[in-house]
Amino acid sequence: MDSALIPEGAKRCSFPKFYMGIAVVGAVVLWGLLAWGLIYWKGLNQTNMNDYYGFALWIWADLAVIAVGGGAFFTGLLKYIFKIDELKNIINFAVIIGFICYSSALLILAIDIGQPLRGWFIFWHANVHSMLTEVAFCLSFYFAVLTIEFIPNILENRQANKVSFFHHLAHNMHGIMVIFAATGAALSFFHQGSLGGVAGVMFGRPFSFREHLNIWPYTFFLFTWSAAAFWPCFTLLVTKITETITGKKLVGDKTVHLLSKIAGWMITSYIIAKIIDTIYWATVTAPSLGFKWTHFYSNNALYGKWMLFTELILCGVLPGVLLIMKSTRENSKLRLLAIILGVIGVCLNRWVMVLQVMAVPVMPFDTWALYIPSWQEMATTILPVAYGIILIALTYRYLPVFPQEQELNYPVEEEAVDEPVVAPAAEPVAATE
Amino acid sequence: MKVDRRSFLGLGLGAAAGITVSPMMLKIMDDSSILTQTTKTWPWALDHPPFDGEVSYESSVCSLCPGSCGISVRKIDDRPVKIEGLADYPINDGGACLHGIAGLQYLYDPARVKTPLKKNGDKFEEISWDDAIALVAGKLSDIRKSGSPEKLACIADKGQGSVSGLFKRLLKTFGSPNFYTMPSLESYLEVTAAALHGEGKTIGFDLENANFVLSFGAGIIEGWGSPVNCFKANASRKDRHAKLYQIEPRLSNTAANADKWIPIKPGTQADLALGMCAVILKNNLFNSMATGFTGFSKLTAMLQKEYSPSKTSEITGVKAADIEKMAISFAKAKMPLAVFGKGRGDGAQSLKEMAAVHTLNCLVGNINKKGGAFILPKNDYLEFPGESMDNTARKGFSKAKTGRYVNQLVEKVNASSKPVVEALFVYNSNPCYALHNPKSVKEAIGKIPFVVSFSSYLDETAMEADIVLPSHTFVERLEDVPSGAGLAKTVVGLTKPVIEPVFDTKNPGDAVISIAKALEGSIAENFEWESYEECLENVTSGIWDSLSEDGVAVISEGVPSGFVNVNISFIANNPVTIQAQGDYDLTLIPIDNMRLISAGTAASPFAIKTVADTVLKGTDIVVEINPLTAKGLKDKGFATLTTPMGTARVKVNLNEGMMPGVIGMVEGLGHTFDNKFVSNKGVNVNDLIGPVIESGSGLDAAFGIKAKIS
Amino acid sequence: MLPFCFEWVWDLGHVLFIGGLLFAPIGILGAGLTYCAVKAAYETINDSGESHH
Amino acid sequence: MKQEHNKAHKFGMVIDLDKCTGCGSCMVSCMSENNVPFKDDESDKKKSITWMRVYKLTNGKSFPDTEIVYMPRPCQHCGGKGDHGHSPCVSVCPATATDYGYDTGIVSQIYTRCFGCRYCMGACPYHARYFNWWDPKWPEGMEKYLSPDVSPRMRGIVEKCSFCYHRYQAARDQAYAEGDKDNIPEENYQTACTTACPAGAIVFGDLNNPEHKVHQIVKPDPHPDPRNKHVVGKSRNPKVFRLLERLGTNTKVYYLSDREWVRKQGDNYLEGEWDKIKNHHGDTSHG
Repeated sequence: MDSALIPEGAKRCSFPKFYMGIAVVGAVVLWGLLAWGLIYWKGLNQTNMNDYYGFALWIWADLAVIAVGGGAFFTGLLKYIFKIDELKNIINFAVIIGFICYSSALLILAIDIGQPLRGWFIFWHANVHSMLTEVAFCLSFYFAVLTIEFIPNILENRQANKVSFFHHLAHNMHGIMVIFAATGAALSFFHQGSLGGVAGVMFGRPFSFREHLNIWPYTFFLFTWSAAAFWPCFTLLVTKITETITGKKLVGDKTVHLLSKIAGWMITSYIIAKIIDTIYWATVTAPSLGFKWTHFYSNNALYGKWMLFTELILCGVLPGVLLIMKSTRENSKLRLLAIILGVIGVCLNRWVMVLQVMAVPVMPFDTWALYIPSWQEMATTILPVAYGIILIALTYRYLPVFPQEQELNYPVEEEAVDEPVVAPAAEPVAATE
Repeated sequence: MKVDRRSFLGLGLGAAAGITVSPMMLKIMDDSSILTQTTKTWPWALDHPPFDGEVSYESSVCSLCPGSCGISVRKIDDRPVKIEGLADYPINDGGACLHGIAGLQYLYDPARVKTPLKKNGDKFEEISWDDAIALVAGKLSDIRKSGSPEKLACIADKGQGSVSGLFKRLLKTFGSPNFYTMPSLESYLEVTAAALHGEGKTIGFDLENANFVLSFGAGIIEGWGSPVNCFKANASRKDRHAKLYQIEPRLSNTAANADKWIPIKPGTQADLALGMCAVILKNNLFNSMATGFTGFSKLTAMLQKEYSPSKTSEITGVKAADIEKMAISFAKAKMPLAVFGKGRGDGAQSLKEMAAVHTLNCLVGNINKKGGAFILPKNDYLEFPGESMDNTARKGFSKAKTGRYVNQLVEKVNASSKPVVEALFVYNSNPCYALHNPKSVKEAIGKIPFVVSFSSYLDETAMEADIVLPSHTFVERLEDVPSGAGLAKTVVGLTKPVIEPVFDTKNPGDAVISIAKALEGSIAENFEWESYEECLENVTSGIWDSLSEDGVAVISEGVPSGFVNVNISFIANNPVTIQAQGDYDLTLIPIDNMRLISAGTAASPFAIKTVADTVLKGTDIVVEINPLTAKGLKDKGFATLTTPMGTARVKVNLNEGMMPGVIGMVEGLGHTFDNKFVSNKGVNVNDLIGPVIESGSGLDAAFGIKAKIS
Repeated sequence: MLPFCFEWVWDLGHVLFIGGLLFAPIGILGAGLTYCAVKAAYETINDSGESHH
Repeated sequence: MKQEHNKAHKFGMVIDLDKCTGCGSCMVSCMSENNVPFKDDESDKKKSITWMRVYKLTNGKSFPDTEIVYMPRPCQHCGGKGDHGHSPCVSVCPATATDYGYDTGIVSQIYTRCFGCRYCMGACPYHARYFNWWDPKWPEGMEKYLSPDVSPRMRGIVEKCSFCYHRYQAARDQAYAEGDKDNIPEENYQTACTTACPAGAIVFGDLNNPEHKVHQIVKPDPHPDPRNKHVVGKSRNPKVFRLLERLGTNTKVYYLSDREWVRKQGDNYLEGEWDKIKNHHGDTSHG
């Protein structure tokens, strides 16, 4: 039915099968939209956030998707600026993942604010001292960059490409992509950092507060660094999931190994910096404010030292080492383990920097505040995941996303048999977290 | 085809780009933010922002509690918007309590009675004032014609003031002696004064000057007496270097603020006071005048036998050495003052306890001395003209009262199969909530064929009435407000209407006058005023100039002079100490919390909002219990509290400030009328406690009840 | 926020921040896109670009 | 610029915790002065708007040695590190909806500017900021008591104590009308909580004005604390402390207590640190 839209030579599953799958995920999207509608209609009382938890579940999701979606900017940087050509095999997919992550982040911000109609005040009445202003600026423009990077890929669709103007436009955009990529890299650097700064500048919150390097707290650089370090894990994970579902090999081993290697070194260097930062915070910053570091990990039901261990060692040092060593890196099972741990690690870091910050008592007579999100919050947090799955499915079906698909799957002559099972993930894989 | 698509796409993109850069976008964005600027936008929210207008201030007096504070009402045009304390007012000098400040919420209370109501089956229907008055008068005439006018009874919140005076006058000229007041500190002060100093007197405590206050559980900053006055006296304590010792089972706010907290077993305050008297007598630390007290030697002998420090210690749980030390420092203090009236002083009290505590005052000789206890004449500034009574009235009025206090009235009504009371007036009080075992009160009221409620709100008692005659609230009404409540001075304030009545309500004084007039004959003759206003001016003529000009008349101030007779034989006979009902291991006691109101009126939405989540959580009441006592119970967990009167589901607050073996439950929750902001929250502690009548005094003296919790 | 508006302050923060993070990206992205679009339109009309694959 | 700074007011408060009875008058006075809404259930204190909140503190000891103190907590009107006006909340607000008044020291909140991102709430360690999770709704007729001096807030925005800024405006207008615009008499500008307090526990005034009672009680040190350069305005009265002073928030609400355990609850201290610090409390005067 839609064969005219499917890239030339690509094998895709049947139309009904595909859209059955989309419908299943679409139901989740509808659930999320319902929650979103309720939140807009009735207000944020639909959530379980409160005056202690002004930032909660979906702000964590926001930070997490931006962290793992950082791949787009870093891939762009490496490919267009540092000219690592091998990355052309994954750049399209990285851009799509980035696009999903950033559009999700913006979506979450739009749901999160109490007066959505006034959202533009952040541009119009900008406070240049606020980290959040920086976040909003860079996030919006970086999303524009991602859209620009995504457009040529869309225009490469078989039908769109037939339109002469689109064909030329795509070609021209490719031509000056280096400018966009450079702008994007700069913007992304700043907003990854300013997201870290959001927590780091809160000098009233000794758990997240970090001392300053000029105007930026250390968390600024740690966030940028961690996003650059962990995106390959996520990109590889989503690729792996897509490969599993489609039953095809989509990205060549060489590219995968290169990405893994980049991830390994970045994670390791990041985690060293993070450990130094943590030690400095625990032994200098916190004590200077009257806190023993254990204060932040005791007397409550959830946040214990295990969390610190998990974040730094289990999901930091371990994946770093696994990905640095050639033998483990090129062992597909251990590599999968490492990239999963990596994704968990960076998400956990963002969780800690959002939710634990709010939970920790600061006044001596205050107590730990724990909160459980409402279904509306969960639904609107899952909404981007479902939307991401649909977008990946659609782009995979209709756009030439993976340049290596042909050579990896149909190396010699076309084998018309063995129609691969292409069903978009019905089970909620953590595709866009 | 190709051209079409291309031009279509081009058109679309062009249009999108055009709209984006056109001023329309700016306009839409600008409008969108204006749309969110005011609450007017939201139809479900406020209709309009508050109107501005000319600012003015009006002085009045708050009559929500016996405190009688001066208030200043800020108005915008004719709209009152804020109540504040009135500066330089002799009682509160600018201070105000949260209930008074929230007073305007009572004006617009969702539970207000907006027009006279008549019970029809289970439902109320609205009727006109004329019909309502005619109905009441008709019913009363029938009762009178049947020859037993004494079967008309009235329960009022207090016995003072001209409106109560009108009720009394109506009953008297109708032919009934059955005028009752709800228990209040004022009534207890009179009872105690009567027992020790003779009838017609009351007691005032000079807290502002005393330098050693020994409070036997009086919640000096929990709403006892005239709350704001007490707050001020307490706050000045620090500057005056005066001491406060607080004796009660729980670390109340007063105890926490005091110099010393002496935990004591519930209900044994009388014994401690007597034990201290014994120490004072033994050590010859009493005032020489004391030997002249009636019953002095008897008391000395009794105390030596029954109240040695060790014995007292055993009863009260206070260390013997502490009792001696405390008694000696009290007796040696320059201006000692012992204060009684547990909690707010308006709950159940035992005369033994009050008399024993006051005996301490008498023994150390601080009666009518600066910083001591003042024996004042009962506030009697009203000059009602003498009543003319017909035969029926005289006959009925000369009969004995059905009971001494409201409790006995309830008991008698419930005990008899024939109607003891044919008609009941309830004025400004809520016995179906505020008395112990309200279920039995409701039962009694249900047995009375005709009940008329003079209330501003459809509260628990008004719900049981046959006719509700809605009253103005204190910001709509004119009324004289005499202070009582243990103040060291006597002040009468004037409550003035600061706003036109919001609903079809009347001043209760006017309602009484209308009823009297409708009854015609000799009754009407006694009410020949055009209106309540005229009546008020008439009966307060002695102080009217001062009232109308200054809004207040100070009747007595400073240390009273003159000899005071002291008779301590009541206490010398060592009446029996009240025991808690039941035989469970623990004792449940009511807790007074300044942010709630224990009497009939419910707290305002604002006041409820300030209540801590360790007192009320959702719709669950939280009880205080010492961790040692709460075996197996978890903090913030649910538990079942059982007393001989009933059970309640409660939440638990493990509290080190509670004496082991005691459970504390706050008073003032568990209202059931129609106001979602204050009602159906928690339980009414009175539901769990039954009255225990003190022999001799006839008072309900139940300080608590035995209980178990699991 | 536009320069000369009532909230604008001529200090380093505003110039760097608003200039660098608001107007610079708008300028670069806008100019880049316009360039691509205009060039593509020109190429389409003249059909001077590479023909279809 | 420097001279103007000296002229500026710095309104602040000192609360005597030994006098405070926890009665709640300040809370209710604040609510009715500032058109604070209420709802059916206000027992979830994390969703209950109380600009002035009274905390109950205990000394943690068991019966019968336990003690209680009540601590009223309005917005602390932080001056931020070094008292330069970068309060924790002001510096983070993306839309300049909350601002520091250099002429008053008051942290303002512009309700119509706030779009409800709640970053300021996260930044405030005192939980002094409240979000309107619901539309404000008054029972029928009750909206008639709303004051025109303070606009009612819409849902979806943050609100907090303003030190009754409208009362400052009124006092300033009066001073202008009387021709002496720099002289606002102490009694002309008092917050609603201060005037309501029946115990007289709250003293409000200009910390920069030596004639004001609040200055006389607090005796603020104009120099940075030699132990922590971020801290300015530390009290030279050994019985006066500020909440979380070590964070460098430089609050303008001071607390007074004779009791050591109460003063210790004002901040966080490492083990053994308090014993060293308490003796230095209020000793940093520079003459």
